[in-house]
Amino acid sequence: MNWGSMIEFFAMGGKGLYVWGSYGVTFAVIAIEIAMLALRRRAAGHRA
Amino acid sequence: MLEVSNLACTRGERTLFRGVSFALEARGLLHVAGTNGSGKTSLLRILCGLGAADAGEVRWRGEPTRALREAYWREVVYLGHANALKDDLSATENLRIACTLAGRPTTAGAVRNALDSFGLAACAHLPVRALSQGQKRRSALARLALSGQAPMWILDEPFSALDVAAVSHLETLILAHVTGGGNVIFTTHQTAAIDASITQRFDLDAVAEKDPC
Amino acid sequence: MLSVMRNVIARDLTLAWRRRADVFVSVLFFVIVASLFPLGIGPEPKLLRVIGPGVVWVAALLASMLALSRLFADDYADGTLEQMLIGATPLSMIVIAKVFAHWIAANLPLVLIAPLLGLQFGLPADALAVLALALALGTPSLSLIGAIGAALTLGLRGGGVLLALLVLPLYAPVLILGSLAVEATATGMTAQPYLLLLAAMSLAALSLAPWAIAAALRISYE
Amino acid sequence: MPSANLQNESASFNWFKYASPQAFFPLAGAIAPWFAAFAAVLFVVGLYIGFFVAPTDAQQGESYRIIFIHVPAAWMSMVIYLAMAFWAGIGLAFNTRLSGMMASALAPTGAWFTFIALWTGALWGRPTWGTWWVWDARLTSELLLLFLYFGFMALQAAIDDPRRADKAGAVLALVGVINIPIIYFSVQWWNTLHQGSSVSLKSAPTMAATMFTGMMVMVFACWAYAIAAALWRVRCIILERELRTDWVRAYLGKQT
Repeated sequence: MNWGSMIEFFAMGGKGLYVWGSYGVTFAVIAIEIAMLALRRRAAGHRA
Repeated sequence: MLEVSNLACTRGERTLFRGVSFALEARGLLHVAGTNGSGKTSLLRILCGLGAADAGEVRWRGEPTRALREAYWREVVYLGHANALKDDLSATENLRIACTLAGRPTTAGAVRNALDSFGLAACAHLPVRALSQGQKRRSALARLALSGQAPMWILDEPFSALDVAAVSHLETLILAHVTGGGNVIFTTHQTAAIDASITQRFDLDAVAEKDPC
Repeated sequence: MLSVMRNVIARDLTLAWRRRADVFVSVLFFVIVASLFPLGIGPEPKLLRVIGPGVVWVAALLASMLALSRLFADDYADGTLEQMLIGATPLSMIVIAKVFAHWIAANLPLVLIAPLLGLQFGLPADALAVLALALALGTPSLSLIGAIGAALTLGLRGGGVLLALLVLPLYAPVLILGSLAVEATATGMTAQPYLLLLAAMSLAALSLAPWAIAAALRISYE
Repeated sequence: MPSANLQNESASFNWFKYASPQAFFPLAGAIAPWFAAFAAVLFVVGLYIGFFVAPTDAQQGESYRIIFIHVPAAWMSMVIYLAMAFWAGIGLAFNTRLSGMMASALAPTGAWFTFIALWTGALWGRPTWGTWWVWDARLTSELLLLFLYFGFMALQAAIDDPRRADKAGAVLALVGVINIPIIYFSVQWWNTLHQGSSVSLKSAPTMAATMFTGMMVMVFACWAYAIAAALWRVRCIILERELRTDWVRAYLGKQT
């Protein structure tokens, strides 16, 4: 296990901003894409 | 010569027509009738290979036109609503280029006679943009006078915007072409344009089921 | 077949000649865009010499793209393009003739003017010669690839900007190689490999693009 | 209009039945959730390996861990464009509507992955080279790939008739796929000739075994996710385009 504690884990060796910036945006993108898919699916349903 | 089997065409959401079938033998003269929006223009464009049908097939001398391509197009003259004339070129230049493109290069004399026959002798060398709508239509139709060898003529509302003299001249041209062994498919809204006795009539509204527009 | 192509080329060139103003407009656009950069970057000669090749190439690229939207649009509007689609000659041959005529009317003037612009950026004489040569070798593939975009966006609203979005990423290789050729000459190295590559790309485009352009035109008409 | 002429009567499974949107719709609905679940599991496993098993990198310290999302995203952006061009080519050749829909369904997911690759590439460059944007050969070609995706989507959006949009997009995708290697190599020359290869985003120097497995798990996670997203989107496209058909009305009638 690389990290002693949670704080150390989030600090990420001083580079937390970049690592969590990358992963945060990645999961935001995935969430946005799934949300857009759901919206589009409902819109297609209503237009019948 | 031309067989059409259960042609279907949809534009966007709407089915224009379905199950359109007919055949046209040599010396065939076919008047495609139908109200506005019944798909006359789309049908003609599919017949000449410009548009694509959703179903069905068009065969020329037994071969599907989709496979024949240039061999079929060399034998077809299509005139749509657009006059296919360049405004910056004169009627003479336009006609000469149109014939070369169609694979039937002509001489200057033949071009002059064709334009004369449509009463365009005076303005043959003016740029087309200087001509009136009727004159433009006539210079577009002038290519028919030079398309004797092309067996199949497909004309979309050829009589529109024409004066009486031009209508009768066009009628004689069409009849001469048909008696000479060619075929003509045309649409028109003028009833008295061509005497109905020798014309096959195909009414798009009656035959094909379609979605209400 | 060749006579038809000759006729189409003659037709398009007479049309371009009768509308000479359009040719001057795209050349003026080329000159103005290239002249704006020093205003933005400053007159310092050493710096201008470094950015010169790139600036002239980007300006030439934009000017040639400006003229593209008219390649098929006029013929589409007045119905002559329709007749070409059902002509006796294969469409890809007619397309080659049209793009060649377009290249002469729109891109050749740029190739001739470019050395003058190069002077503005203080490029040495041999670099100017290579600039014109690189443009002459590179612009055919610009016209051919651009013609694919023009055919795809035929009759669409917002065609000009959409055409730029489709075509500019595909122009990147020509831009890179063209600027490298001029920069190599300006810094005393040989530009031969880049010129050969530009010529190769134009030949590849000449052999592949006409099919795609013809297909795109037919799609636009279906 | 399924290409029924290839239908064989034998009991063997007939793939062409699924060429029609109506038959493919329920199939996509059935397998998409499995791929989504599979992706979720793989993401968790991949991240666990990436953060808790893979050791700290000697030179770059912890910032190298961005590689576990950057490289898979970059690969996916390329693979999805190739898949898009593949379906586009099939759609053009066989005139099957479903292939065109599949290409349109893949484009947004591909564009998102390209964006992620660029974003994570920039965030990785910052601690390593001190600049947000590194004109590295791979990142620059990713940027051009993003423009190709936008061009494809913009062209399809500008055309109303779905059939023309599919075919026009197909031609653009095929022209794009031919140009991608050309773009990549010319950018490579451009990068090495202008600055020499000093500033380039080398992947982590010596890939320890666990680093590699972590990355590969993430690659498969991205694959599964992309397939699930594309299948969901293709279902939406099928509903939008087949709105007039009675099977869609029946399906939606039952739904709402």
